[in-house]
Amino acid sequence: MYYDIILSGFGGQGILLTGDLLASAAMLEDKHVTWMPSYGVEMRGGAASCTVVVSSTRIGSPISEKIQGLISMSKPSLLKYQGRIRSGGLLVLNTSFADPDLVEREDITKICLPASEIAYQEVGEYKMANMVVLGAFAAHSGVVSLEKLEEAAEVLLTGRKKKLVPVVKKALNCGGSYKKYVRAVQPVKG
Amino acid sequence: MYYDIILSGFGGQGILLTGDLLASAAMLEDKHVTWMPSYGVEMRGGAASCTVVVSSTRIGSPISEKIQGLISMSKPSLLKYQGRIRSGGLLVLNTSFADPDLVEREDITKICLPASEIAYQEVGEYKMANMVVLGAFAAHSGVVSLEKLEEAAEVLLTGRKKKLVPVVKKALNCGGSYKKYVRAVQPVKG
Amino acid sequence: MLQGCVALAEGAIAAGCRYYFGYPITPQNDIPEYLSGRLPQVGGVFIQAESEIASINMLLGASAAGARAMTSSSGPGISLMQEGLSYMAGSELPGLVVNITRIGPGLGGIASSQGDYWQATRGGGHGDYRLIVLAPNSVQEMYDLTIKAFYLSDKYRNPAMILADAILGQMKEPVRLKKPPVEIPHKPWALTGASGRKAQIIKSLYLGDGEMEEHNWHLYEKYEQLQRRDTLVEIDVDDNADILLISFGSCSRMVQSAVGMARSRGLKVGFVRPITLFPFPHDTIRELSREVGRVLTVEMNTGQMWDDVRLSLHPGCRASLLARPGGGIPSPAQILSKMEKLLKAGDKVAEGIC
Amino acid sequence: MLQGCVALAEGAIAAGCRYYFGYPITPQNDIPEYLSGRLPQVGGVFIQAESEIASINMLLGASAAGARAMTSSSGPGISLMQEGLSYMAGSELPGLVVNITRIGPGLGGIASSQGDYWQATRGGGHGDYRLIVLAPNSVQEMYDLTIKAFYLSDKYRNPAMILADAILGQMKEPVRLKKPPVEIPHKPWALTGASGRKAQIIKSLYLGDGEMEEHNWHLYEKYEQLQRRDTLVEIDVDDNADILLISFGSCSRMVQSAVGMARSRGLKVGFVRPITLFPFPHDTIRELSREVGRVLTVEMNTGQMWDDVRLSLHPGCRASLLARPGGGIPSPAQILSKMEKLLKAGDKVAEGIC
Amino acid sequence: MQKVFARPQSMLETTSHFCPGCHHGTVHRLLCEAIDHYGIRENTVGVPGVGCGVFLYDYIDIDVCEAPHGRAPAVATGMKRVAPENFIFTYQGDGDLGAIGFSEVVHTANRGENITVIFVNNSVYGMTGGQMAPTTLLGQRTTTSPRGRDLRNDGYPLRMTEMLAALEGVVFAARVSLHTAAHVKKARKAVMKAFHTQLEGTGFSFIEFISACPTNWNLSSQESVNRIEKEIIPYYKTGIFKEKDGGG
Amino acid sequence: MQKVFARPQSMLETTSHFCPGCHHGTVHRLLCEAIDHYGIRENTVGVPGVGCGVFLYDYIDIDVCEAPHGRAPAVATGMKRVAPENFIFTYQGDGDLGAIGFSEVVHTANRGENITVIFVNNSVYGMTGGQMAPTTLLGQRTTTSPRGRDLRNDGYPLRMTEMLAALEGVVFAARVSLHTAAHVKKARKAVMKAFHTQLEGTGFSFIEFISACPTNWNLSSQESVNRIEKEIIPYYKTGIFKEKDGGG
Amino acid sequence: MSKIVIKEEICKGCRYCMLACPRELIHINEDTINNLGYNPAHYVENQQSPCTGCALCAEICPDVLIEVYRDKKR
Amino acid sequence: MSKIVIKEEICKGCRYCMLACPRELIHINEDTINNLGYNPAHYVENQQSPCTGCALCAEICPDVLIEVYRDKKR
Ligand SMILES: Cc1ncc(C[n+]2csc(CCOP(=O)(O)OP(=O)(O)O)c2C)c(N)n1
Ligand SMILES: Cc1ncc(C[n+]2csc(CCOP(=O)(O)OP(=O)(O)O)c2C)c(N)n1
Ligand code: SF4
Ligand code: SF4
Ligand code: SF4
Ligand code: SF4
Ligand code: SF4
Ligand code: SF4
Ligand SMILES: [Mg+2]
Ligand SMILES: [Mg+2]
Repeated sequence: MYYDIILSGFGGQGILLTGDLLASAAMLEDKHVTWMPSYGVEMRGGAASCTVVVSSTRIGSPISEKIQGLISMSKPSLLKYQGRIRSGGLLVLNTSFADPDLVEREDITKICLPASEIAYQEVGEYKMANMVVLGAFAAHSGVVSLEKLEEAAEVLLTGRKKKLVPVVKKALNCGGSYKKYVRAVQPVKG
Repeated sequence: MYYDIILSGFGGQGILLTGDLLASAAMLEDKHVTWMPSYGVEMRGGAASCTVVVSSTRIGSPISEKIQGLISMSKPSLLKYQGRIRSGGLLVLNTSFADPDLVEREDITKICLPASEIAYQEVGEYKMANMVVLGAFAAHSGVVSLEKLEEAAEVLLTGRKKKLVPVVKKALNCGGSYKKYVRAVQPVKG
Repeated sequence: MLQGCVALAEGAIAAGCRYYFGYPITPQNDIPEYLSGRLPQVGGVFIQAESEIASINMLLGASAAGARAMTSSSGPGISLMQEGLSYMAGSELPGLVVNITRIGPGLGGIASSQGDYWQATRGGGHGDYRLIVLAPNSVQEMYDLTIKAFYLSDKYRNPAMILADAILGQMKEPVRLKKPPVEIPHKPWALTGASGRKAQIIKSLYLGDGEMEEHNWHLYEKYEQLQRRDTLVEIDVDDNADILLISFGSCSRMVQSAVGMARSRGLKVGFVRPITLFPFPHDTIRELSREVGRVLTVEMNTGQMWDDVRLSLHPGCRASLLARPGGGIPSPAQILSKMEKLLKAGDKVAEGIC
Repeated sequence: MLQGCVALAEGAIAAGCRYYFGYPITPQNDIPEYLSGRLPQVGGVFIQAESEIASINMLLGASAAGARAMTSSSGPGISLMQEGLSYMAGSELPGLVVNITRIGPGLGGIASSQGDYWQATRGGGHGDYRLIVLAPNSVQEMYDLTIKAFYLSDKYRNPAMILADAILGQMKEPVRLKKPPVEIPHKPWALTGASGRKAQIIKSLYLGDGEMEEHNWHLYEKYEQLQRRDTLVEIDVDDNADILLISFGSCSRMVQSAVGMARSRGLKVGFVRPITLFPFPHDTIRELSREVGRVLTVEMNTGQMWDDVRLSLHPGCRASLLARPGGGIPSPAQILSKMEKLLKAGDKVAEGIC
Repeated sequence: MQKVFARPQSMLETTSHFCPGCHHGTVHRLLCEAIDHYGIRENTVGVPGVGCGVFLYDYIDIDVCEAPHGRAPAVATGMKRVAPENFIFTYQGDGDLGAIGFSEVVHTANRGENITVIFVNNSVYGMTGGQMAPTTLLGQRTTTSPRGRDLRNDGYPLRMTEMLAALEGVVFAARVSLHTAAHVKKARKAVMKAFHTQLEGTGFSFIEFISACPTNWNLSSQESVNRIEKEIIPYYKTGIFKEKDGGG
Repeated sequence: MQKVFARPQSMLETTSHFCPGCHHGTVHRLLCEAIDHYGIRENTVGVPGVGCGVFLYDYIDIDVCEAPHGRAPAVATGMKRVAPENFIFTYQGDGDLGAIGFSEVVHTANRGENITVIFVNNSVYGMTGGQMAPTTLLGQRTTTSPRGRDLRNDGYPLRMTEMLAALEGVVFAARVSLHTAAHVKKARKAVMKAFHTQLEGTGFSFIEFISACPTNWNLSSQESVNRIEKEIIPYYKTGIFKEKDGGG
Repeated sequence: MSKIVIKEEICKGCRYCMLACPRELIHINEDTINNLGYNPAHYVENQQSPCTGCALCAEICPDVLIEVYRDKKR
Repeated sequence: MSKIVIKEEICKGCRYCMLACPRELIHINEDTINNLGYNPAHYVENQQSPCTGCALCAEICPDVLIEVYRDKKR
């Protein structure tokens, strides 16, 4: 198998960590993985994104022109990356920060959910929106299992961050049951 | 014609100027010329030397392994350069600073004269030894004429140095009549 | 899973390096940031120098004292180190310099680029010298080749450089940390104080007649030895391959993807990756280019390794270049399509023939 | 009769250069020493900078303001200028940098050497750029090529370098000063204050998507143009020559002596001297090497121009190298004997065949 | 109603790339005000060093020349010597001026070059992500001093204004802050004086701006303002340190 | 009869390359005396910069590492951090330390590196043939200031000892002269103190030696001595400028 | 009555103006996110304690987003 | 009586010792040129005004060429 995905949003939304978690979980499933952040002169404040590639064989390029999946947590990132999703690919959109009407693609599967609100309601933390979205992505795509994501969270979140593990797990699982919340899961048309 | 010569001695003896005068005079005779000083980390105080090449055709290398002429004004310079004179070549030695017994070469023409004393006696200036030696070289070798050397002196010595011109001319001519003073003109043996 | 810069830093520590001197510059700040925390934990010293010039000269001093030490920087900072690098090579001092490149020339940008190939391999400083240049293409190699670089640098008493870029520095991949037993060779030439032996000098200026020429030939001989003994190259060539792709560093990852795509379409292709850029694997490439007969070099610059490839090629071999400078990244699809075009053209089209 | 350094300084003044910024280093001190007296006489400015880094950046500033300006240095100092040179090339700023070389690497010595060939022609700084490099071989050319260097530098908006050595800098020869009419081109890009026009920027960092790649190809295109239009070379080849000698700078003087000696012995020889080292006269050498079939390159380093010669040679041409680094000077006799050995060996001995 | 405060004319209408609460914007504005005040927009050239202030040209409507990191004073020297009639200022951060470019600024000051140096001291390397700067306070945690700046390993925070004021060639030197409106007003006066100095041809003028980098300080705006008041100004005293004839 | 004055043990028996009347030789001797006094020949490393003093290794029987021009303090920093138990000094001229290496010496001093910097100020670039140095006096003619150093073009002579003494990291800083036997004796005391400072591990120590370069001054020895007394010392005052605890 | 106008679309929500206003007329709107991704500052007229046009808010705004209109009568 | 010994062969004739000696016991020998090319300094005993062994000459010699022997009796 081979799967490439971009995770994107504003700085401060935990985008890079989300990608890290995804890659780490895939690694625990004995996959080859790469995690590649994009960054620039405007690292501060501005946009944040990373590309994760998961594959059962050795990975060449860690970046991709066309991607199978996109997680988007902001309006600018949606506008910037939606065009790169392959036909038939998957978009997971946090509608708390981007109006689903902005999605122009008709040939992809769309999961649009107000992840920030969900996170706030379910685990009491707006900031866990990234985990909600990741859970939804995992559940829908099957690229990694929710169990491995939980395992990876335990590995990654250590020290002062250790106390976040339960919250993270909860948020992931909320995402896993995304269908409960989803404004729209729009499968590929035509 | 093609002639290469090294002029050498201590710093402060006017070696570089002497070479300059020789080259300038040759230039006035429409020859191709090059003047190349040797210099080093130890420019100060220590040794001074330059190579002058005079030729009727375009000059390639401005330095020479083997030379036709050597003017030496110090013991170290004599020891350093005498081995580079071609068989049949010419050495003009200022014996005021180097014992003629130190000359090891038998296959060259040697003009050994106490140029400093001569300069002092004839023009009142020890420092004119270089011009005495140059005059002797010119007269013997015929590479340039004494007249052109005088002309070159007028061209080169300007500004504050202009007043030296008559002394220089006198010293050159003293050198020109080197046979008067010479301890030994030893032509090539065997 | 580690970031490339962190893997490199851990490689340095595994190699026994305990001294880091450097000045911030993107995209390599993860190295000093990581080491500023890590080195004191292992009894090492981290100094943020006031400039790259101070950095390279602190490295020179630490190396002269016999330690394994390093600095890291990017384009503009590496340019400022050229005098120091020339001195280190001239004084035969080992030491590691990491260049996580930027786009050049000038201030440039921090995207990935391979535009410092010439500077690294031809000696950007003055005089007849070379750096030992290693070009990783994975996070694992960021670790492994750092250890190797210290080893070669000490072996030949010559500074070594890791040449990588933002992709390799920023990317995370799984890494196996090997913790090899640290064997830092004895350095009798180090300046430790003239106790129980004659006073020693580390210098690059020899004043005796002919000494500098001799010294230059001595250095040259070391470089020839490197060439003979320590050239590293990755080779992955199909039997009866129709085309040979040559690429190094991050760019070679895109080429590897393209090779995979080509093979899945049934093409027979070869792939060669110089791991040491100096010494360059001239012989390997000469041999393979003779066998395969057609070469495509892919670089993220305007064609710098292209010089070395052309100096290696077997006469008559058809050679083409796909170059993308200034942060442009040749995608696997672009590489594949170039490959296919060349194969289709057969003997007719002769782009960049050498 | 003028000294090489003085002729060069007079060439700069003849070219309309009125600004000199530099830091002392042997063997080029005659340039600043002379200009410190001369420039104020013609209304110019002489600043002894606190370092070579300050020098190159003062030059950058003066050039950005639209003036013809210069600096000069030698090996270690030129190495320190690499960042600034990369910025100038990236910002498309003209300006003259003179390198009267020393022996390297490191502190080295001040005797004649050509060990900075790679640094000059491959860009010792970071990124994909080139300097325009001119290599005089006489005092007259120290004057003439300085004027030419300013011309080309302005024409292409790229820094130019005069690469010479102690022999050329220290030697005196007769010189004809041509006092050409100074034509400094109009520089609408210069920063003179945004009066009557939009504000202008001089920079090397472009942030827009793909802009840096475009900028790099733009620079590349200039270098290709230089190659096509402004390559300079001296050719002196006998009909049916049996061997072609290639050499530049001071070393070519020794080769010229050797060629004279060979001819007086009745040999048929050719001589090619690249005057521009970048752009290198690849085509001329390819053509002549095809005709003559045997080449001997003579350099005062371990064989740096040798790369460019081999990249030019006609396939099958036999090529040898006579290299003397570290202040060693190949004497005319040594060159002649090497030539004779090669000719005697005929097709049998194949040293350094390419 | 009268518009009593608006964007200066020479300041371009655009959104800056600076982080929220970053004082670079305030410094830009003060420069624009002085440019407008003296009517010199058309013969001013700005020379930014490398740091968060490098994009000067995006914000001020004047000719701009990018300088290599730390070398702006040398670049400005070359420019000013060619065109003494132009107004030339450099714009440099504390890494740019206090670390890599230390020698250039001191020697330029010592030569008494008739230029103005604008120095933004935010006690970190902002652009590169918050590393220790020469001006970082003792104990301050940064990405390269994770245990806090330690005088034994890292030395002391450099006081650039004091060092420069001690040089003969310097005509005007001041340190100002921007964390309250009152301080901004004092800063404006200092900028006017520095500009005046150069316009009179008197010599080298220098202003250090204490500035916040909330992003790399990891502080909120309120905390940043407090830090400036309670920690920074006690070490980096504000005031005019040198004012020779002609300086205002 | 007792031998009361002889060549120090650690000083090699050889003729120096220095010009007649050059004070580099005197500085070398004082260093050797201190090395012998403290018995540290076997754990001392000297780091000469580039200048007439570069051949240190020909004259002092210790380990020596050549540093690039101006960079000796950085080289010494690297060495000292690796081997804090060794005695490390740099040996630098006024071009080396005051011009190209200005930043390195100031930042090394500011870090309080526990090394000793020996600074030979002869107000010209000796080795390269007498060009203007940062320390050249106003009006002084050199090969690159043929009309005399002009403050408007060339700036002011830098007083390094005063600048460095102002830094926190500096523990000992003195300026001494060598033109009379009495001054040489004072210089010896300063050298001993500076060495002591480092041996105690207290921090950065610095000595500036006013020295003659008769060759490039174009002066006789008598004239050189007079110049030091009448022109140089009035501008470059001798004395101990800083002496913290542990400095002697 | 004096007043100010804030360019809220490009405000970065740094709060400096809010901290500076002696009349507490500026608030950060936590419910709104502008296109830059920030909660912008918002000016709220207050008849009891009206804006004085003192311009302290404008002086402190690092992004120069505040225009101040002063009532001539004062 | 105290005395000094000068290594005249490698003296550079800088005259510092001559200028330093309070008893004027050191002279520059203008007639001799040593191998380095200099007129060396020369110590001349003087019974009337003998050397005191004060070592001022040695202290000032930049080439460290003077050894001083002091008479124990003094
Ligand atoms: C030669 C060189 N070294 C390092 C850098 C990387 N760099 C860019 S900006 C900067 C420092 C920024 O800090 P500062 O000058 O304090 O400005 P700020 O961003 O804080 O305003 C550095 C180190 C560079 N561009 N060039
Ligand atoms: C990078 C570099 N620039 C310039 C030089 C040339 N150089 C050698 S010594 C020297 C200065 C010597 O002056 P100073 O430091 O005062 O020492 P002195 O000889 O007067 O004792 C210079 C500029 C060099 N070796 N390296
Ligand atoms: S990083 Fe700091 S200095 Fe840079 S823009 Fe942000 S707040 Fe300002
Ligand atoms: S040139 Fe000056 S500093 Fe150098 S050795 Fe001679 S007198 Fe001493
Ligand atoms: S002008 Fe003064 S009163 Fe009005 S909003 Fe601004 S700070 Fe408040
Ligand atoms: S000061 Fe300016 S940027 Fe900050 S919150 Fe107020 S209006 Fe917005
Ligand atoms: S020891 Fe004193 S008295 Fe004796 S020669 Fe020397 S200076 Fe003169
Ligand atoms: S001081 Fe020394 S070198 Fe000078 S003249 Fe006296 S003995 Fe000779
Ligand atoms: Mg800063
Ligand atoms: Mg000096």
